Amino acid sequence: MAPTAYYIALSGLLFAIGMIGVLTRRTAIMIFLSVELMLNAANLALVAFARAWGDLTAQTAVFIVMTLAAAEVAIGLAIIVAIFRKRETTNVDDLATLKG
Amino acid sequence: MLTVPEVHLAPMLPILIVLAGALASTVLGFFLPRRALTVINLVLLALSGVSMGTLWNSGAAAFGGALQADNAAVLLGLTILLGSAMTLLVSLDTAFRARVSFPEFDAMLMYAVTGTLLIAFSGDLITLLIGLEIMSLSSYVLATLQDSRPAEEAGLKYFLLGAVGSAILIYGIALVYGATGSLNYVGIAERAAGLSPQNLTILVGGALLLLAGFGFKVALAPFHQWTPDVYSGAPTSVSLFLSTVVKVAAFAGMLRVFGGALQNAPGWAPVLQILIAVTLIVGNAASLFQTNFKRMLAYSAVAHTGFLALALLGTPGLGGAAMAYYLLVYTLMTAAAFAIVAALQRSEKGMEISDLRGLYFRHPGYAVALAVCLASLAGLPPFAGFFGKYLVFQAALQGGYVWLSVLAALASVAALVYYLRPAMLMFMPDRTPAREYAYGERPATTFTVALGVIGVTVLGILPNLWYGWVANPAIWGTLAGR
Amino acid sequence: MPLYLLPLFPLIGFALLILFPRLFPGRSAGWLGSFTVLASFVVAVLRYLGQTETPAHEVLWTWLPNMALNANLAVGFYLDQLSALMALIITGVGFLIHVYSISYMGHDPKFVRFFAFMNFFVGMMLILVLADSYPLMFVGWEGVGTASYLLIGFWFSGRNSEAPDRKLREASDREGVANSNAARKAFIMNRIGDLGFMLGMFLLYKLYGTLSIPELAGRVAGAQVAQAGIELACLFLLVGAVGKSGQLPLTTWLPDAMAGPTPVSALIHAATMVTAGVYLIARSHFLYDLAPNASMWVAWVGALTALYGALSALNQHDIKKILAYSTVSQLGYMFLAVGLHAYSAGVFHLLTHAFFKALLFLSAGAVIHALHEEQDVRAMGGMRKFMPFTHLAALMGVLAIAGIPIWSGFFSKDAILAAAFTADPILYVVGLGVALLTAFYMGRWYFLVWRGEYRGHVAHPHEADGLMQVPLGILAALATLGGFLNVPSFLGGNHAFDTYLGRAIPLHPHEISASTEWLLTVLAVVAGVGGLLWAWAEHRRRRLADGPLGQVSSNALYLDRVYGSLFGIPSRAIAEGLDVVDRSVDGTLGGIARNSVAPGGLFTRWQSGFVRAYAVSMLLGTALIIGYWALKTIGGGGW
Amino acid sequence: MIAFIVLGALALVGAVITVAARNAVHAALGLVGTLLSVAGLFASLSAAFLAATQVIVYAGAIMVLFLFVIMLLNANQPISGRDPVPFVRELAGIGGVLLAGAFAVLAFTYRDPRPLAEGAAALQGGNAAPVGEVLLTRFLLPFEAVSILLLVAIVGAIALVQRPAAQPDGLTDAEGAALPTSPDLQPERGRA
Amino acid sequence: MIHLMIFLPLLGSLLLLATPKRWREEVAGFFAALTLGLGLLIWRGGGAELFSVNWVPALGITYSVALTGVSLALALVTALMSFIAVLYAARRVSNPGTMLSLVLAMETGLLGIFAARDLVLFYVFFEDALLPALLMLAIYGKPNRMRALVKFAAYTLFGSLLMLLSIIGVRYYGGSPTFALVDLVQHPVRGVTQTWLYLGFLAAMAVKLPLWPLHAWLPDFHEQNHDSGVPDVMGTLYKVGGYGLFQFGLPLFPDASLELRPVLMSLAAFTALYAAWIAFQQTDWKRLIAYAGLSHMGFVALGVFSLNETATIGAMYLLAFQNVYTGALFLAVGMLQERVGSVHTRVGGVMTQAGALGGMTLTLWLASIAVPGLAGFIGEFSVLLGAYQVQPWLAFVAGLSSIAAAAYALTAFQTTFWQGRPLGAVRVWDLQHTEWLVLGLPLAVALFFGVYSAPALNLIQPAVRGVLAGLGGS
Repeated sequence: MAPTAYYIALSGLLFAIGMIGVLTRRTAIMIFLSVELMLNAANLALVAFARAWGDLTAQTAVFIVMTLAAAEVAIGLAIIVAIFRKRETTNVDDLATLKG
Repeated sequence: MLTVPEVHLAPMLPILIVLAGALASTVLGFFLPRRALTVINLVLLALSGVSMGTLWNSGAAAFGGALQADNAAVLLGLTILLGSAMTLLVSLDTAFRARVSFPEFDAMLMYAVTGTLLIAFSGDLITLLIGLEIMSLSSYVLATLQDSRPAEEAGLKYFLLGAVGSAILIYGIALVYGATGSLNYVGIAERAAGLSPQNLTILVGGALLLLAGFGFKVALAPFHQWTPDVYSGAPTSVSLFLSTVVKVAAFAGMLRVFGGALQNAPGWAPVLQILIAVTLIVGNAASLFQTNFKRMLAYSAVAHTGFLALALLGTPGLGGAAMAYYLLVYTLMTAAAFAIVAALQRSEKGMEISDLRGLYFRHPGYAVALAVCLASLAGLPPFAGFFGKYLVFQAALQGGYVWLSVLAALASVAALVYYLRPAMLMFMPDRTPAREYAYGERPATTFTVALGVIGVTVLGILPNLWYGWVANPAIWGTLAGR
Repeated sequence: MPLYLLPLFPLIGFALLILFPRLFPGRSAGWLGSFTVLASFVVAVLRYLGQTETPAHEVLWTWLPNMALNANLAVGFYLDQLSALMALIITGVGFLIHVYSISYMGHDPKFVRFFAFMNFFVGMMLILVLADSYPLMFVGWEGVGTASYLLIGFWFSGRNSEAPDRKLREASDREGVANSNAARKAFIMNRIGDLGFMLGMFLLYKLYGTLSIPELAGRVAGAQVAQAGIELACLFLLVGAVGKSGQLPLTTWLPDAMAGPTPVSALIHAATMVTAGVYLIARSHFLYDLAPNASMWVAWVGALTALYGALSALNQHDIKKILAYSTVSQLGYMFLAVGLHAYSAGVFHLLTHAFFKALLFLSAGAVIHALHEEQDVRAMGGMRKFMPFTHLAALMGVLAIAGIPIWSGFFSKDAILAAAFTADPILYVVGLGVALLTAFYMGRWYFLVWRGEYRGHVAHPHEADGLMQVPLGILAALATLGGFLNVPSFLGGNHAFDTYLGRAIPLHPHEISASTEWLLTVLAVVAGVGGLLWAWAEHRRRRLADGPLGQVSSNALYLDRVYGSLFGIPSRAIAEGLDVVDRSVDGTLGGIARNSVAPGGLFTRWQSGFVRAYAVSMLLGTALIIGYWALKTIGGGGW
Repeated sequence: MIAFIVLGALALVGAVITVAARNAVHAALGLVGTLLSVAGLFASLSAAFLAATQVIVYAGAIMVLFLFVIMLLNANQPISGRDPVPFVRELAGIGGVLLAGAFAVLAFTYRDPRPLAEGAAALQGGNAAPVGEVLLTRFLLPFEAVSILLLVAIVGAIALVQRPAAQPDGLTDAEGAALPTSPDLQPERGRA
Repeated sequence: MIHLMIFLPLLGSLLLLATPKRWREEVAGFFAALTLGLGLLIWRGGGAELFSVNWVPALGITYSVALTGVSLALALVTALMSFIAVLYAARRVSNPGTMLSLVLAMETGLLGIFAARDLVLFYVFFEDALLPALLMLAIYGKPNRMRALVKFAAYTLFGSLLMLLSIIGVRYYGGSPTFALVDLVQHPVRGVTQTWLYLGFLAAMAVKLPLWPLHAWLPDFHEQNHDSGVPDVMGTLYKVGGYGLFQFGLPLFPDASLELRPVLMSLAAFTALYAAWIAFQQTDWKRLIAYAGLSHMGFVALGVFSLNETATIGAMYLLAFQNVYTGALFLAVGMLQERVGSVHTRVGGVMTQAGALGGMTLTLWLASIAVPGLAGFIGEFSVLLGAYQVQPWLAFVAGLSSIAAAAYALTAFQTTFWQGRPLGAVRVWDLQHTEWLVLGLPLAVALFFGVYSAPALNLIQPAVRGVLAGLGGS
């Protein structure tokens, strides 16, 4: 089997990519997708560690994190939709009136 | 065979009561007017407070330590309840003007409170995480609830950045787990002691990620940038809630994690001190140049985050006590200030600082109250803000962070300047017509303001009333639980 | 009779007059003022008569911390022959001048205030001379300074500032500005001297640990202190004396001080206050005896000032200015004397000078009065016809100051010249030359005012009234006969004055053969007579109006302008500069107050409103934190 | 090992597509790819139950929801025009590299606390039964609490999308006329 | 009794808000007079000994107060001047309720400062006095007061926060159980730490002295304050830096104060000269008096820093009584402004019509430029004499300012009160009613203590001896 370190490195890579996505994508949905990517990286790390410790709690934790993600998606998409209804845009750069 | 752990009702009673309030608002919202629900919720908050009081010194725990109702939890929980109650009171008067006077508002608020209590009572990282998420999600909704462009923009910003923040937090949890193989504070604290250097590296990495994640929740620079926008975009009563309750809860979580679980883990303190320094500079310097009072308060909230976080650098005994004292005082004065803004603002954008000119001659009561709050925020005796500052300085000094304390001192000079300008403007007579909402003074708000002002003054003259409770170092020695 | 009564009476008078001016209608204020001074005079006389060998020392109450030997310095009065003499002069001459003023100031709207100030002055002057410690003497010192300030500026808004007529009003305003400036100048220049006085006290305290004069006198003998210290202390005291007595280089205020009413000039700026410097040095004789160099400085300052005063007096046209410069010059004589440790001679000249200079000023005042405030000698002349009595008195004064035998000036000046001769021929020559010049300019003054034909504008100048004549008469008598108090031995006298004063101040009798004495005397007389003759000759040739040295003399050797450009202008410039600096020192704070400084703009630009920008800082922050940690791990650095 | 390499590569490719694809739908599909391969990795980490959940909940439910919203808001066209945030790509690149590098460093300092074989064995393949047992014993509280979270999600989503009407608070001015809401709030739109 | 004296004014100011308009003057005057009376009683009783109770036990903060020696003298002066300020405010300010209550509130803060024998308590009162001062400036100030406000507050807080740090440090590094002075002295901090802590403490005191270069708030504060000059009186009383240094600085940081003596003394001497010289350029009476006061404070600092007994006594004496005549001068300027409608120093000829006003102002001025026979002289002379024993040259530099003082004082006086009144200028009426008292009382005090200093010396001298003995200083 592959050592844990590999998995962690992989997850770290995924996390970094997700971050790049957050920064470079310009529509709310895409940014949100990238966040999902980061969450998955976290999950992957957790599961890998779970194996390393031979401990099921981490896997359970992952299960819960997935639920969190789902809930977040629900709220997030709701917000996005609500905004879209009023402005017909998902470009986050259009929402920059609050500043300074 | 499956053995369900012991489930004591007592430790979770406070949370359950609040939850009941949330559910009630959700369900009864179809039958009862919103104001009735608010009253019910206020009562429930009070009840929850009482039940919390019964937990004092009981050291009760449930779910195998996943939920611990130790004194720390009680003290922080009471602070949270106070802030929530003040929010509800203010919302009684201002929710309609802000167009958020419907049951869902209360429901979301109560859910958020549930989450915050969960954080304060949490015994392991997962509970903490869930608490944080409940709190955050409901806060996203609260910030967006108002049907206005600023609110929506605020909500979206809050949500996107918040999601990223939680992702970082979760990754941190993963690393910490990887290093210690445990998710509850006690286990982490125990294993953090004897670790091979490699996994210590991972542990510190996780700790730093947790720091970043929490840094977002409490608005430490450079994770603070959502704060001004969200506070100024959201309805003022919501800003009140976010700047008091949510921040208190986030700090409660930080106290649990860094004061408890990771207390003797190395590495995070030096980073935290850098973050604090940046926060102090950014927060104070930026608020010097605000022209909108509401937004200035938002920035000052950032600045205060810096002061509060100073307490984390002290020894848990002193630091925890300082933090607990400061949090209560901070809640009182910030809530009162926001309450006055909410009451007197013409538009949801809050009032410009220049609008405050001559307020003393139109609304003497509120003007004096606001002046007191600002003086307390600036840390002038005899108001409690002074002792808050004093305590965190003391904690930081005894932690050996002299340069940071000096920086904090200088920063609060700048703070004085920007608090002083509005405070003094209120007392300068002017000829121009009033630019604030004429019918703002109403019983509930007045009560809230009075509560804040009296509290700040009394705690300033007799700090022991509160500090006597929180001073005992034993409370903060066992943040991780036994 | 306790000593404190001496200053107390005039001060009571001052208090009454200044607090309840309305209680004293008409001339009653003048009488009250004169009476209080008379009362002090009586006390002084009684104390003088009851005087014993041992000086009287009466301590009142504790005053300054730690300034006596291991104790707090007390307020106390000290009466020895010197102070007794001074007290007599002050109260006696003072009383005469008070009486004179009743008539002279009779028509002034601020009659009451005038006498209040005069009383205040007398009181302060008495404190000065009776003080048992330098700080207390300093009280009187600055007190008389203040009094002189108030009295020089007595007409601070001009003499008819309420006049409805614009012309008069403007003239009066100009006069007011001039008077005020003169007063201020006097005070400030005195302050310069006072600083020296204070430093002297500080140093004395450092050396001997006390400022009480008797204690000092007691310790000076025994204490072992560096010679330089004593010399320096004496020089500091000299600075003080110079300031008060209008000696070089602080002399320019004294001529300006003539802006005050004439009795003031007579009392303060001729007879008493300006001699305080001489008194100070005589009082500190026990120090100067130990400080030869400092004493030499004193002598030279005196000699040069005498010369300076005489030269400046040559071509003045203000009847009082001439007398003022002559005062400067005569004070120089006194300094010369005390500088040569001939204290008795100096004090004796002080005495005679008090008589004849007061006399001259008062008679000048009478003339001014008669000519309705006309002060230019070119617009006078032939006054002899209009006011014979005053003329006679004035003549006595002129003869006295010119040093004509049997008149008082002759004896006192002679003693000084003798002392100078023994000490240093150059000083003697200077002194002799000054004597000549003195005789000349006084002669000029006399001929221009009293002889020749009348050039005035007033139709019929009237003779002074009785109230003014009585003091004139008494003073004339004193100026004439005062000299016989101290007839030198070679003239068959017994140095009565010297022996009296000798009880307080040890004498340094100079050994000169009687023949030399005679020679010196003759020379002095020749100088005096020669000067007068020279003036008379000029008078015959009608060329007296503008005396020798022309502008140089009438501008007092341009000393004022030099000071102005040397100190006045620069200090103003510096003040201006400092002010500018001080206002701009806190520009940044002001900027913050006005909410407009750069750094804040930085943060607001960072807060650009784009959520992704916020994400950038968040995630970069995270990356940096973790990166820092990773690097530290690679570096294997500890945590 | 092979499994790891293959799946890891796939995951990375998917991730890159997610981040880089101009068309939103492609990006979403790329994410699906990543999620699936992560599920595979779960399996290879002896977390069978999680793998299944990953496929069903994530790749299934959540991504469908995403796609649905993308279509609804037809947000699939990429946004053109210059980026208002300066240097964002460069900064993102630097930050990403830094982050990835740092994580790699941290990862390779990790030493397994116990032999992997043991650990894997102790997991009992991570089947539903053991996981469920943990969930109902040691994670009882989180398990319950998550339900609150979901409730919040539901109520919040509804409240956001269907903004209810504001209820007057009976505040009146001097004349007793009801006071309006803040002027800068635009009047409520008729709801769908 | 002492507690009553401290908090009576505060009580009064709170009561004042409740009393009907027409009674406010009387009530305020009553409370101010009562406080003064209490002070005199305490004086007659030989001062109030140390009284100490725990305030915040958990933090070792105590409520320790005492009114003896120097602090009693200063407290008495404070009470007196507050009373006079109340008198004048009641007469001059229309509807003075707010100002009166602020004055009283500030009086409590000031009395507390002088009475406090616990560092934190001292700090608390120190800041409490700030608020009323700010409010007075804000409510009654001149158009561009905001700048003055910000400067005033910022300078003050800059100092006091550093002081707060060193307060904490003093207890922490010294390991004293409480912040009470007695305990702190028992547990001294040594070495370089002490120096650093002293610098922190000094920051606050230097601002409040004020000492160059931390003085910039002073002129603006006075210039922008209300014309009546009542707030200026309180502001003058608020210059407590010298007292703080004496009461707390010297006992707590003996080595440091000995070590820094030359530097600090030169700063002080420079301040004295610098201020006097600038004052010469001022054409605004309030700025002028402000700089004059600054110059006096230079003398005070010189005395305290010199650690010489005579000089320290003089410094305290000067500190106490400059409040009297400087404050009275501000009020005199207020009267001048009321009459000619300006505080410019080129009005001219006022004394031709208002003799008493001019005379009193002149006498106060003379007191302020230390003409002997008035209270100013004793202090200044002792300071200079003492300082000369330590640093002759610095004493000389400071002494130079006495010349400059004569220059600025007499110039301003002359161009305002002397010389001709401009044709057609408003007619100036002379002192009336309470104004006589308002100027006369301080004048009498200044005169009395200039001639007969024993009562004050008996308070000050033993206290100074005690402190310096503990210091073992020269």
